[in-house]
Amino acid sequence: MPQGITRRMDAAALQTFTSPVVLFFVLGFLAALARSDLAIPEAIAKGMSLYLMAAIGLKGGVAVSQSGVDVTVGLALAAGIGASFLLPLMAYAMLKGFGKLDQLNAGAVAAHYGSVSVVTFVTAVEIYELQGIPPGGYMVAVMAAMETPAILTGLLLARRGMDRQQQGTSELLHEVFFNASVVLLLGAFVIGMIGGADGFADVSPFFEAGFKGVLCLFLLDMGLIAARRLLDSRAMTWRLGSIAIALPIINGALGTALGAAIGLDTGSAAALGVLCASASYIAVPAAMRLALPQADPGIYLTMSLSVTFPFNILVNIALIGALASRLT
Amino acid sequence: MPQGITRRMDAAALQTFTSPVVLFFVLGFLAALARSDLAIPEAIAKGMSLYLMAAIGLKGGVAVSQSGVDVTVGLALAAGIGASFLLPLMAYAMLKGFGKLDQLNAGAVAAHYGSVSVVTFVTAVEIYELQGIPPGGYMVAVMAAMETPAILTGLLLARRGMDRQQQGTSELLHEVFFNASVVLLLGAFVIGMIGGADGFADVSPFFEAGFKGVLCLFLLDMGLIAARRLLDSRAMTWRLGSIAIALPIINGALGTALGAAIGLDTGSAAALGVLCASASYIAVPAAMRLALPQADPGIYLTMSLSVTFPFNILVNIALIGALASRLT
Amino acid sequence: MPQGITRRMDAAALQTFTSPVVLFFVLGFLAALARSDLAIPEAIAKGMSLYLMAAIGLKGGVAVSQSGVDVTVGLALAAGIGASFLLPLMAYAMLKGFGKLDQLNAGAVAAHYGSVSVVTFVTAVEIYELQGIPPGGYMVAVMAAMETPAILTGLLLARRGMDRQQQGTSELLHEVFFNASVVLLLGAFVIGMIGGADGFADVSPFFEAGFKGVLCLFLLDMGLIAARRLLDSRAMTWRLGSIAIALPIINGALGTALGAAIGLDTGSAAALGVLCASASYIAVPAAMRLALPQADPGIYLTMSLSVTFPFNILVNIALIGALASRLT
Amino acid sequence: MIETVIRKRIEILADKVMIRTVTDAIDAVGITGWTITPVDSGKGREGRWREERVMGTDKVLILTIASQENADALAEKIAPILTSHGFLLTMWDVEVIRGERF
Amino acid sequence: MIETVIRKRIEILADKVMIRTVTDAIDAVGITGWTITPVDSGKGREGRWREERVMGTDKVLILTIASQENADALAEKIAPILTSHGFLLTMWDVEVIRGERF
Amino acid sequence: MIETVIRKRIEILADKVMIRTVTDAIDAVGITGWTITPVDSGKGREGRWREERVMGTDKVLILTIASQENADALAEKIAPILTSHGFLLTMWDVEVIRGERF
Ligand SMILES: Nc1ncnc2c1ncn2[C@@H]1O[C@H](COP(=O)(O)O)[C@@H](O)[C@H]1O
Ligand SMILES: Nc1ncnc2c1ncn2[C@@H]1O[C@H](COP(=O)(O)O)[C@@H](O)[C@H]1O
Ligand SMILES: Nc1ncnc2c1ncn2[C@@H]1O[C@H](COP(=O)(O)O)[C@@H](O)[C@H]1O
Ligand code: NA
Ligand code: NA
Ligand code: NA
Repeated sequence: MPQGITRRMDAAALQTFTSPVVLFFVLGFLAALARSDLAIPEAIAKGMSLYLMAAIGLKGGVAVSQSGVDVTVGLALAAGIGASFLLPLMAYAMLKGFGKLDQLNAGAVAAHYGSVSVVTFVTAVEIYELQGIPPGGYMVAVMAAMETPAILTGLLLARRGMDRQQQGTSELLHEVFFNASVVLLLGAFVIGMIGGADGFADVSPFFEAGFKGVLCLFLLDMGLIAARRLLDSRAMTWRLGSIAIALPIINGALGTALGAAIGLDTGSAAALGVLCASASYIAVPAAMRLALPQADPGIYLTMSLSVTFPFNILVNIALIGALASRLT
Repeated sequence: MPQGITRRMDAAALQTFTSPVVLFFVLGFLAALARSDLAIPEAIAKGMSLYLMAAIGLKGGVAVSQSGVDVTVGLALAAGIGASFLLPLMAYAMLKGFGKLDQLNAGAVAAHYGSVSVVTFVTAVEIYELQGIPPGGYMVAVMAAMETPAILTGLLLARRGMDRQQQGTSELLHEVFFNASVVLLLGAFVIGMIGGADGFADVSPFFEAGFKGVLCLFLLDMGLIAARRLLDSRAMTWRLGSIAIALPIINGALGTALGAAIGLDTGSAAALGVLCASASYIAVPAAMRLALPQADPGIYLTMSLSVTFPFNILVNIALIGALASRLT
Repeated sequence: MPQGITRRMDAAALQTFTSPVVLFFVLGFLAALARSDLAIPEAIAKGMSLYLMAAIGLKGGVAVSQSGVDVTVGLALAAGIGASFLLPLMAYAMLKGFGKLDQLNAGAVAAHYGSVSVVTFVTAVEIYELQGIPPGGYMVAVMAAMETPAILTGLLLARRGMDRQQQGTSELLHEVFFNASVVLLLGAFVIGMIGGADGFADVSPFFEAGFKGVLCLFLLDMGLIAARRLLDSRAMTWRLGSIAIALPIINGALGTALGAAIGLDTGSAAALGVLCASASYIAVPAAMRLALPQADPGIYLTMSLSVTFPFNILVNIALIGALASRLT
Repeated sequence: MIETVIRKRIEILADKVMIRTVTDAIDAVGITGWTITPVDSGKGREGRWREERVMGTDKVLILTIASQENADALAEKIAPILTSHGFLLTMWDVEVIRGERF
Repeated sequence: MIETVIRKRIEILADKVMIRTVTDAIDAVGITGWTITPVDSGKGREGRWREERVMGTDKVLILTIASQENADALAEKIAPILTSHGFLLTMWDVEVIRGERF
Repeated sequence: MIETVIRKRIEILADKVMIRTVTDAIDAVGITGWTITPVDSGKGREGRWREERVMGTDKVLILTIASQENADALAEKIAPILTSHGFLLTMWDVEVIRGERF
């Protein structure tokens, strides 16, 4: 690796570990490992996640209202949707082969890795902005578009060769297209586009100035939850743990390369990489409880939330940023 | 209508529909109609409503501490209290006649229309400030004073000719005078008057800068709740739906005219109109569950929350503003 | 008393009573005495207390990252820890003698008075900053260090001469060292030290600008809770009520004198006084339910929360500030 | 084996604004205590309700353990508002450990 | 003395995303209503869960009062998803005041 | 008709700080699981409490389904802290569908 890149990665890693956002995540993780009773009320955590989604949606919409929509945006959307459909395939192969999961659980886990984690994306945007490589506002729309295709692929994989169960299919499709985060992200995005920078000025003290602080507290909570789930988990094996680290590295690299290939700027290519690398722990688990109730949440939630999520926050976002800088 | 007014109304309507505050309400309404599972935790929604009341109370108190109290304020208070006592009479007649409700339910619904909706008022203030016709700070006190007289009129109407039920009367009177929103609004108002602009400076980043953003999320939630109630409702008829639109138009016009007649400035006259036009969905329903438990919440909550409230936010605030500009 | 001091105390008292923070507390207290149904959802209150602890911890850490750590900081820590260990002894004597409590309850109450109230501290910092005597940032670490030693003293007193109960001891020690507020305060403190002023800049709109407003709403809630507990309480006597006022006066004076003796600046000496004067109503009650379940929460919570806490907020913070000005 | 006593467990679904009325009745007939648990949503003759906490029209479950006599007295006392307010009261026998105080 | 009737009280622990399925079944067999109460955490064959409200994978208790026949009909109807989704259904007899409408 | 088995339903009202102690006891006697539901407020010998969630001194209901033997074992094991901590334990028979695993 050329020296410039190495130095850059060092700086990025340092920045990661002095950022309050990341430090609060570490605090939560350590507090839970020490079995502290620190806990954020669930209503507050839920409220913060809604706030973050509304804010990021608005911000993206305002950005697009200014930059306009061009062919790059269309390409990024297509790339994201395609990745979400296809990434579960490789994940499934690894999970069944090396991971020794049965078809059902392998399909369920694969769906999580094709979909995205909003908070990982938001944290990455913060870090990339600090590093001077802000992703384009339209990446918010790409994120919303990537939430659900993977669910369909995961289900097809899990149910392959089985009698197609009818029960719950219509609820599922509905859940997939009108789930809370898709509606809120896209809704706020459209509001941002309609209102533009002028409309946003009024609400920006709330949605912009407060953003990083809320993200700190939310990541504190996610650290607590991720570590507690790790402690309570019964179903984790070293094989699954390894996959939960290997997949974000591979998917992140593929996503970043894809972004660079279709001509995205550095920040946006990195953001696409992060979206591919991240695993859902909100939209997809809810869908799985509906459609694949026999799959074990102790496997898919622990992998995505307790291993992949921390790995992305602490290590992989910086790696992907460095890779994107190199490729674009 | 002279061209100037028409143009003004167009501009106002446009402003209404590009305001993020209103757009978030529309988003919530549509999401619920699409049966999305988007929901704001009730504790968060309740917290936001307390925040909004504290903030509007403080702001009004600070404004009055600077402008002082004069005869106009006294007139506005008297007008508001009088309207709250009397508006239920006309509503009752319409509800029993055209609406075909029995005495009990007609009285219960009438109480709601004499009282006020804090959020409708707050939204109107935001919109009128954008239009350059800010209502006076004392209108907050008028609002607090208008919350409860209508409850008494409504109960008298509902119980006319019946053996006066004793049970619950003392609880009711207590509920009427010390209900949460009256206490918080007036309490914050007094704190604002004592602290003045200096005392407020310290807390204004929280109560002022965050205000519009919180209002956005709160209206998102009210949109969700209003639409869901409409979907779940069994008791609505086209007659009641029509009344729920006619009453705010008529009461709004009467209130605005009254405001103009007693010499209020444009914004304050419009605000009085909005108060008369709005229907309570917090203080009054709770009082009705206590005092008229046999009345059907499916009627009064659906009318006030799911029909009148959206109508006021989307259409009537703009209409009343235009009327006030004409009359003053 | 020399005239200068008297005038200063008058000014301080006045400032106390026109500060929105204190006025909201009074509003809550009065609303609950009037049996209003005003209530802040518990999740929101809990969320606000976490926010306040994170913010005060961060602020202290940033301050120390700039001022550095010197021998004064070490002395202040030692003084605080020593006071927390020793103050329960005098309290215990008063509670058993004058207060007529049995050994068990006297020990439990004594533990509360040796420990500290975070919100009392935070309110004092706000008031002292207004008065131009800001306490040092390291006092946050002193506060965190003072939370738990008193619990050990209190337990020893309560269980003196009894068969040492084994059950629950390990849970208790764990609770004592990893309880939520210690972890969050110290964790945020360390994050503040690592991030320094630069790292804090990003999150300061949330943690700094919002601070006083959140404190207002939190004190509103504490006023409600304190007064409601007073109304519901059965176990309070005039003797216990007197002790709940005498102890903060005595402990506050001792703490302030100690602070002056070890060379703290005016604000920090006053802050040490406030820490000694304040009584815990979060960490210690939870520990007592674990370790001394037979002790009556109706006694210890009512004394610390409903008498000492309001007395400190309304009167004693100002007294201690005046004393510190005199002694340093 | 631990000895148990048989008591009535009574659960009343009531409007939050009516809590005071119900708990006053419990106190009045001499029952030693009660416990209130939250309710999210429901459906009855008047249709579905949910998210009423925002409006303050939500409900709670009030649970109390009582002797047979006290339970009967409470039922008697509370029957009128059961009907007028549409409350729901169910009760059944339970074993209580160290329950002599109820 | 107040007259009571005997009814079945049925409580179903179910995933929040499945509420609709359960309440539709309740409505379908003709039971007049239901009430939903919140659940914080739990432990079962799949290990401990808590703080799932943040992830949207939390559970609720669905409570309904029904006649013996309706209760049996509901149990019959809901049995398949009980097994596949790991729901928990318990039911017992309770006295209901003015309970003719159930 | 769906076959049901009879099991004990045990509900324990306990301080939140004591959850661990209770659930450890449940695990220790070999019961397969438990479920925790929130509590808002209450009144007992020590007077009324409410809004204790802010202070961290609030209570929860711990609910577990067990066989008669396991229920007895749990009652035995938990009796000492019932008295010292003022917990409330009630239990009764319920029908459980597909409940062989409890
Ligand atoms: N008779 C009762 N019925 C229901 N709950 C009770 C009863 N007595 C006490 N409780 C609950 O148990 C808690 C502790 O009671 P105690 O140990 O009497 O202070 C109270 O705060 C109530 O929540
Ligand atoms: N059969 C039932 N089972 C359980 N809860 C019910 C039942 N019927 C009514 N409820 C509850 O009682 C409330 C009032 O019912 P109603 O008086 O019929 O409107 C409803 O909103 C439900 O929460
Ligand atoms: N014996 C039990 N008693 C009470 N609740 C239980 C019991 N077993 C399981 N549960 C609850 O049912 C959920 C699902 O259980 P399972 O299907 O065994 O994973 C658990 O998470 C608990 O909340
Ligand atoms: Na992904
Ligand atoms: Na009105
Ligand atoms: Na102290």
